[in-house]
Amino acid sequence: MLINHPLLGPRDAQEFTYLGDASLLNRPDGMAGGAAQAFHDYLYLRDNPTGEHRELWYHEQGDRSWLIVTRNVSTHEILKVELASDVALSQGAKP
Amino acid sequence: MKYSAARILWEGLTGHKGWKPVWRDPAPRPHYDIVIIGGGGHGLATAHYLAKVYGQRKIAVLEKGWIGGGNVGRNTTIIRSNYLLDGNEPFYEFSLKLWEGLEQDLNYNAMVSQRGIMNLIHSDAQRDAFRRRGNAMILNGADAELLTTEQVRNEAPFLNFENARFPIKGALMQRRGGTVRHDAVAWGFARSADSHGVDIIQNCEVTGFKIENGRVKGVETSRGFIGAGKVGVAVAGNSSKVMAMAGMRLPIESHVLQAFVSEGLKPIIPGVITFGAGHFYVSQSDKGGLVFGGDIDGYNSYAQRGNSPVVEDVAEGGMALMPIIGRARLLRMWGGIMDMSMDGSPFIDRTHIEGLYFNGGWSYGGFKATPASGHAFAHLLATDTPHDTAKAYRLDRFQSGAMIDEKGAGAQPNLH
Amino acid sequence: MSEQTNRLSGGLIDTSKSLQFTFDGRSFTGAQGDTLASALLANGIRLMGRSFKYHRPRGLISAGSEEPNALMEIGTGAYREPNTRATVVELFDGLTANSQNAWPSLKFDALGVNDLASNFLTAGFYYKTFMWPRAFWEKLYEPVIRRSAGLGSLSMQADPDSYDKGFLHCDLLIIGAGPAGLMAALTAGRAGAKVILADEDFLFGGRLNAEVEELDGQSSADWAARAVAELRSLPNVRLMPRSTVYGAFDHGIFGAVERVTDHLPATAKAGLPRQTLWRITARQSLLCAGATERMIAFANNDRPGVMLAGAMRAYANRWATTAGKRVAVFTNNDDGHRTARDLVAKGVQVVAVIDPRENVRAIAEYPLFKGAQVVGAKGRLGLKSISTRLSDGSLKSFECEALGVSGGWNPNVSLTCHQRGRPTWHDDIAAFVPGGTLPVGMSVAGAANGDMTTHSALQSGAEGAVAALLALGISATAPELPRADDTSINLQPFWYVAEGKSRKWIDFQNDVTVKDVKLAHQEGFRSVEHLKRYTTLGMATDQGKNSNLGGLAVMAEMTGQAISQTGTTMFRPPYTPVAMGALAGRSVGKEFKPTRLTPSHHWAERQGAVFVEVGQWMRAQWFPQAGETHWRQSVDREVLAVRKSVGVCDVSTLGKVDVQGPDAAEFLNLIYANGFAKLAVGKTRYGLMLREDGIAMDDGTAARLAEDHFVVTTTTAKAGQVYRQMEFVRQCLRPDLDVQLISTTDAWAQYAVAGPTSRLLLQKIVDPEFDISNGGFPFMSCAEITVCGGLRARLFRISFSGELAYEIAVPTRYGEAMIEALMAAGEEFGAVPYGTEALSVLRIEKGHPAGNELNGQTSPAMLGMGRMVSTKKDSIGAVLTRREVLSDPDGLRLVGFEALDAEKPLCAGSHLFAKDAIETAAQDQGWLTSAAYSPHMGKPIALGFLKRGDQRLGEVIKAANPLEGSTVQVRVVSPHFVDPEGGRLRV
Amino acid sequence: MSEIRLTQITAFGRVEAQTASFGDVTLTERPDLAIASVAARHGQESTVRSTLEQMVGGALEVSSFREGNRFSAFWTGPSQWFVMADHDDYETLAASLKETLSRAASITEQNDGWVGFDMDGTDCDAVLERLCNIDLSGFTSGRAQRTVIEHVSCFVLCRKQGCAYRIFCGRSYALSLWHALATTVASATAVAKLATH
Repeated sequence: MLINHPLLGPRDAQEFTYLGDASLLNRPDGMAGGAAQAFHDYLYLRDNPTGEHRELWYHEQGDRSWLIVTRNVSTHEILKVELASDVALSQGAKP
Repeated sequence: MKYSAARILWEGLTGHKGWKPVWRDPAPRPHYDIVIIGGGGHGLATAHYLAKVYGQRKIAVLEKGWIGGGNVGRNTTIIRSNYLLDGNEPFYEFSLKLWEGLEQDLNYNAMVSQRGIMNLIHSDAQRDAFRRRGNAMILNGADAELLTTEQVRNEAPFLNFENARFPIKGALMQRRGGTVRHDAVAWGFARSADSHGVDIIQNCEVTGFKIENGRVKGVETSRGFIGAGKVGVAVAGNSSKVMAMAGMRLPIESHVLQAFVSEGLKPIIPGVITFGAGHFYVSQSDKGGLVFGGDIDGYNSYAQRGNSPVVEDVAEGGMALMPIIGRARLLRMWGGIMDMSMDGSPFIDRTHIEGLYFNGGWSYGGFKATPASGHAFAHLLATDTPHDTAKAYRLDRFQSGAMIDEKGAGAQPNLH
Repeated sequence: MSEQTNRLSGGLIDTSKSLQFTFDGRSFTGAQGDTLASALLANGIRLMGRSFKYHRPRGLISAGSEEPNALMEIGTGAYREPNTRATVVELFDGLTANSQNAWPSLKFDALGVNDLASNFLTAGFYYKTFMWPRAFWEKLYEPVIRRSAGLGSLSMQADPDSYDKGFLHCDLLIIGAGPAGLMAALTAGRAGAKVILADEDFLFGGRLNAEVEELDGQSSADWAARAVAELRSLPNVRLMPRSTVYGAFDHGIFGAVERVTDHLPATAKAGLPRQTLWRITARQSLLCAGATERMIAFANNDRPGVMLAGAMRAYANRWATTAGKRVAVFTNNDDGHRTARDLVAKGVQVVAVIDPRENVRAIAEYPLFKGAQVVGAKGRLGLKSISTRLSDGSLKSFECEALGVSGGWNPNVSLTCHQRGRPTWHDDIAAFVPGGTLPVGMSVAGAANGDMTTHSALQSGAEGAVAALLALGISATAPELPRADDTSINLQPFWYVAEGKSRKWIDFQNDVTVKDVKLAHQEGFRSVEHLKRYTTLGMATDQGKNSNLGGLAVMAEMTGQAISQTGTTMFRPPYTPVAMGALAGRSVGKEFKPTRLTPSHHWAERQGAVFVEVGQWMRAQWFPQAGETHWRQSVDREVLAVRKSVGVCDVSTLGKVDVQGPDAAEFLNLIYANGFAKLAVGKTRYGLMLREDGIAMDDGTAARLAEDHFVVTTTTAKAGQVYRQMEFVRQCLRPDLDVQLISTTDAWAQYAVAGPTSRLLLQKIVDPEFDISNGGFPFMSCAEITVCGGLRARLFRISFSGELAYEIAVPTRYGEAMIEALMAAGEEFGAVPYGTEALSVLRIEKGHPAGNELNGQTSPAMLGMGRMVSTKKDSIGAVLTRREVLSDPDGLRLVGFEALDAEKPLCAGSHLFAKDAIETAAQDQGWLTSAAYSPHMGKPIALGFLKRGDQRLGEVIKAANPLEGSTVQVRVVSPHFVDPEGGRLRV
Repeated sequence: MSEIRLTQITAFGRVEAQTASFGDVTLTERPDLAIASVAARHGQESTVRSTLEQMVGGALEVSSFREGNRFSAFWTGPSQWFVMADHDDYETLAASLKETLSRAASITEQNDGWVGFDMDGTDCDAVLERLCNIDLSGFTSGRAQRTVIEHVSCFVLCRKQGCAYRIFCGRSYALSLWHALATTVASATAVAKLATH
């Protein structure tokens, strides 16, 4: 596969390490009430869709960026690639 | 019809006119006591045991394509019970025992071949870990031996003992491990289930559940509604998709695992050899093809194909371990979809919907589990209680922290 | 030496260059440009192999890589290559070929008896028998089956050749250099695009080299040669002959294998790789892979000498050879007639052209039998005659040595299927053409796309290239096409001859017949996949290229459906089989994975150290001294030296991460379970890192060198994983934190200096202006200092052994000098270097967890560190580690164990049981994780996890190791065997 | 500064640089480089970049590599660069960068974290295409790319397209990478020779 890195252009997927669903960005607050259930759902449950999937890839053999790749997991077609830090910031990571 | 050498002789002399279809091709009935979704190894095995062991009648197996077309038809055919953890080892040992009597049970030769499985050891820490595992196997009634380097050399003199990046320091051997002709498992279970009255309905895709007041009433299919007292789901590779129709999210990601076979070669490999340090395992089929594989590709996928880096990675492992295969050629590569669970271990459990039962998350260990999975799932469906060997395979185990994580990789499916 | 009795005139071979070769020990000659197959034919050899199941005698049927029969072992000794298609082996001087899968000889093969029992060995017979008695499968049936399994045999020696691997990028990858491919390459090349043109053949041109045709008045082969010459002159075009594009992967990535030196005699190969595996990233691709001719099944159509008509023509035109002096042709289309025409022109006697069609004319001087069918063939080891049912119903026999058969042509759609393509049926040519969704950026031209004439191939090649470049924004114009043949072959589908009782072969290598397909249908194996799996149709080394459609046609007839309704023929990679050596490339032997060397590696080598690999690093395991005959002696000595005086160990392999920035402390507070926000500058703290699931991931230290600067250390094995997690937290969870990370693992040589005299030793090394006294530099201090006269260094007062100890780090280039300096300074104290084994004993004695305890399955509570997990802050893993099973107060606990009998070693991996319990899984209470002989305690000790272990100190239990037949009694003790109060490391 | 009494050695345990030549291609170890990493702190990206650009006399955008008179630098990741100087600056490069950039950046000494190899010769591309997955046609002079070579993480810098490159790997990998480079150079140059015959 080729991942079109937002800064570097197309790079072979072999340079990347895969983590999983991009919902891992949405880490619950560990100090809030109901954290136990929230963390269970956050860490263990997955939509695991057959179509478009937003997922985390780490450019380990490259610029060390974490990316969010939107990919159709049935066709492997990649629809969008973003820097995870941009997405996290725009989602309003903790102040 | 009973299969035997005499029967073959008779048919050979009479023009093979007497052979009948191995299973019928019935139209779906409006209602069954138990509907199994998924005509793969596990679904067919479940039907067989439901009918033969648990005396259930009015059973249907619904298959969206052709039976045995999923992972039972696209794996590397290995059977073994060399597991470490309490939650797994009794179950896989139960499975291995069922394999050992399977052909007589089914009257079908699936070529269960116990030529042994050898997990190579390359470091002291690995030996410690394998010693713990081997002891766990023995304590659970399985067989295990710790081999020295010299004993490994006797078993497989062609391995790279001289110029290896990871020198071979021994092996954990399970002599009862081996291989099975994978397609025949599906056909054998199908034939037996069919002969016990199970309707095997191919080209019948489930498109929805009918759930009323928290209880499942049947399934919508491409061939119309089929009512059911109980519904068991055994759809490896499609678990999340099917269970989503019942409104459930699962602790599962689907990944592609590639497997490979070489051109036919005169037999060289006695049993199964696994090279954990190099992500490579290999056996040789009765036709002479080296059957081998390695790690999953590592990304979510529902496409039954993988990519080149893993192919090369596996070949590197193969060449590192057995430099004699440099001039053997890879004939075919294919991919299967693994429902990788969050701890690498499966689920056989009821769901919060009454009458709906789930069997899945087999990760890459589903083939060897086929008979026990069918038996345990049949037990659960018939009695509403978990089978003794499958008690740990609960869907809620991550709530309590009772993970069954053989590799210690954590909640990241692609690492299991 | 035999004469080349079947050599014709002409061809694209150079008969002036005579090449010698042997086949089954007999010597022959061939010409430059021959394949092994063409040379064997020229020498009158038709019997070239045996089939898999029945060991039927077989000759070649094709002139290409799809050959199912003429598989041979090429080369001798370690160079022997089994299953090699003689049809693609380029002849070279000194080539050695041997037949395979035949014993004692190709002509008299003992296992040919299988053929006599064939009536009982039908498809799938083995599923129905061999079940009784149960134990006989492994003992009797299977060994017999396996004895006859396989085709060729491996040499059983390590492959002596080297293989390369590489990566190419292009605008347009053109796969196949026949008329379509050449025309496409000319079009794209002239437009300036970056083009790769790859073909499996050593000679570009494809069928243009096999036909007697004219393009713009030149012979087709000449036209091809000129096109190649032009392409060679274009710097933007890369020509890759002998290169098979074997797989189409995601996003325009292709695998290709180039046979660099397989065609060279041994003497010319020195220093060269045998093959190169290329990963080609192509923005667009054009598949011009041509078509494969198909057989018509009839009784005994597998006799050596029966071959595809197009192959027969190729042998005559390109290689100037024929399989026999008298030949016949059996064809359902006009193309077969070209074979007859060309062979007549070459002076070969064409005894008959048998054509089931009625409306057909001869195109040269040969006897034509319309409305006729071949119903039988005689000649077990080589065709002698065929019998033919003529249109008037009479039976006529023709004596001939070869029969060319044409059932039509199948487009080579293989690569279009490697992803989501599903070929679709095309009635005009009665074949499948590419369909469904092709690989990204791929289009298809020429015969591969069903454009079966030379003209249409040229045209679609040019147009395909223009379209592909247009998609890239490169404008190109199609050149004027050369005038070429454009006549249809008027195919009338005809799959098998119904008449005749003998078997009619569909899959030659796997011995699948028309009858087997019918049996599969009878038994309900009707889907394409069931048919394939039950009969093994299409599972031979040609992967069904020659057989799939024939089998499908029979099944379609049985089910009464059209072929298009019955299914389609699918292909998976590779297009043709690829050598494992090529796929592995250079990563073999010791180079399988990279090796990392420590800063003191060369020095340790000189000390005679024994090395062990730890996470790619080669670390000194122990340093044997003269007189030590057992490793335990060395290790015990090293351990005692540390406990009594001082030892030095290279710990550079620990991961080191530089964490800087104003929010560095807050960042560490999140990634460590214990608190770091308040760590003072100049101090170091032990830190426990969890995974988010609450399981211990790694432990190490973090030293605060400045308000905004920490140095984090990780274990050797987990350095990569920890760094990845830290970047995940930094970029994905807390991008708002101003913190910067970089690994410095390799930048510093770091040595543990441990033992009661370690300070005295270091005071000789550290520059005098730095106070490292206990008061000036207490336990857990850290500082940037200078040593040995101004060399920048870092000093940490931390201890893994439980003794007074330091770790000192200097720039790596000084690492070797540093350890020499340390050893020299330590001489007066009896300092020793110690390796990982002593390191391990020391840490077990001190009760520090390491890899065996931090195995990814253990929680802080199990490790006895439950209280380290701060409840006052949020940190990775803090919430989920509180789950009941992970925090169960009656769960497993890390404790120490000492052997009751000092003579009996403890084994890590033993399971723990109450003293009198029976050893079964139900009674299992834990296991030993790490075990060692403790020279300090004078007995074997161990660490391990035991149920309620922390509440059972003093209890005697047993450690069972049934795997090796030993059970020993142990006493449960604190894991801190040495100095549990920690006084020693604070002095 | 007082005299350091210790001897420095290369990643190969030698005093002099490792070199090798095959056909037209020469490999040379470069132990004579001082290296430091620079990572801009929040909001300081443009300040840091322009400072570094002045030092090397050229733009340092994504994937750039610039060689100035005294300093050279290349982009390693978002808001991160490696700065190189002569070996004479070995002891002081990180410190002087800290002084120049003050709190705008996090500076880390990397002198010995990495080992560089220069590859020169007209067949360089034939070697490089066998080593790493970089599209060489777009890899022009002044480009830098981190990638993997035979399982080893590397920076590849283009000094002059087609004929002069520099490859960095972690110092502990030096021997393995050298083996990969040397065998590939030998093999690629031999193949190139075969093609011309």
